[in-house]
Amino acid sequence: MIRVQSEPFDAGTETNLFLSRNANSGGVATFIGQVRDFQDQDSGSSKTISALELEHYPGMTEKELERIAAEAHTRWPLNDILVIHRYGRMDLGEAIVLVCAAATHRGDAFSACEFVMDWLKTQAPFWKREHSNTDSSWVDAKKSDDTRAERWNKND
Amino acid sequence: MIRVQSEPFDAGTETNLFLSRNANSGGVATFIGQVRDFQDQDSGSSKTISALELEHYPGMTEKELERIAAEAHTRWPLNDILVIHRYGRMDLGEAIVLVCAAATHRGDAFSACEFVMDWLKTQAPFWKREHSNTDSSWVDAKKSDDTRAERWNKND
Amino acid sequence: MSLNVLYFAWVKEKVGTGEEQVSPSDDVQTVADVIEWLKTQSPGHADAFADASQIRVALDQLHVPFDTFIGNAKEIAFFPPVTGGDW
Amino acid sequence: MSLNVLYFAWVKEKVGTGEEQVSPSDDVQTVADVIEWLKTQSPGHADAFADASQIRVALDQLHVPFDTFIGNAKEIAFFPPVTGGDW
Repeated sequence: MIRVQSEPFDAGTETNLFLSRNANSGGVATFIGQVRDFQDQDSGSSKTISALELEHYPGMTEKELERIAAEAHTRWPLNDILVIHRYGRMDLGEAIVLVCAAATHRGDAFSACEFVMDWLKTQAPFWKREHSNTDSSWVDAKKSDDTRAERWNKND
Repeated sequence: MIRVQSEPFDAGTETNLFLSRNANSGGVATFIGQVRDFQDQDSGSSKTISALELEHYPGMTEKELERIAAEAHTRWPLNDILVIHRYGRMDLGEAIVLVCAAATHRGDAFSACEFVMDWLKTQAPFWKREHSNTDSSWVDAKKSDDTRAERWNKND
Repeated sequence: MSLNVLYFAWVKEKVGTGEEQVSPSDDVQTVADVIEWLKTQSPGHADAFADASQIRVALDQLHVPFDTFIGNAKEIAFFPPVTGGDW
Repeated sequence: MSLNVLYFAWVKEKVGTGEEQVSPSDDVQTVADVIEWLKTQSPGHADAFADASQIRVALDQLHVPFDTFIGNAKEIAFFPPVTGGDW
């Protein structure tokens, strides 16, 4: 199931719902990406990031996420996949994305979950803008995301 | 943090607590193993499994899990690891194990979470007994678990 | 040819609008042709497409390379490489 | 030598107890020696250790191979290969 929404969601509640929908799967791997508290880590920077905003391409986003989830289903024996992704403005500590993959064998669940995250990061049409105390600016794409996504091609 | 307990735990609530403890980590990978509803899948079998029981080695279990978590911390830059593992009798659909790994980069979180699960499955002293409508019996270890655990040695 | 053109993120800001309907001449056949044609429409367009290596394209909501023919597509979107959370 | 011996899972069931205190003679020096000595203690012990390839050992709560010397260890545990959930 794919959900793209601006409203906050509760990662724990969604995980529990996914678990009970998949009582016939032994293993569930999940990934949660949250707006991290930058101040703790980028202590060298004078910029204080207070929020971030994700613009997206309504319609295409859903299609891309459906396509990525379908691709995961063709690659691994999975019972279910859930992707919840937010857009719009988000505050520190809020969940941005939740991916859950349910499978009989944990290796399949882990691989599918990581695959969905890697493809999502390079192919789902989201663009991040950081709001700080001084300005707001678009964030550049990361080469490391391309590298991670490409790993999944090599194995074909 | 390591917790070994006979009481049921709520995977979603524990995940949320872990997320809020790790607001400075962008990414959290988790794995939940639950007592799956066997009837849906092993339809060829006449045996109906109703519950399972995990015996463990009090004291050593905690030490092994601490050792595995510490090993994960030496291998990947992680902010936090949580392992909750139950022992005793568990009903269908109940969570047996939860592993959470928090990191700045998702690849580290995924690897650490999968590593902890793989080592846990071969090294943490748990023994599973299945209760069915006809009998109860100890479950044999799986060769596939050894193979998965050994992968982490090869990369050293 | 009649195309609905969408712009996102800083491409939208440079062009000055998020959406416009365009009708280039018939010799505009590929994505690359559309980009060259759009660059002539305003200084904002020219600025947005000045470094085409920074532009990604979706045709009818599918990622495509620049040499793709427009064909019967109804919608084309231009945007920077996608970005998400920090992890 | 005085050792606290623990048994788990079907090893415990075959031996008939989960814990016992033993004091083998001084020529019992390694884990393998302890196993051979235990096999002489009762038919249940002999049955539990009949196929030693199915037995795993922890010495003072650390996994060890059969050729490990007991040394000053206080606790030895015998059990089948560990097992967990289905996933």
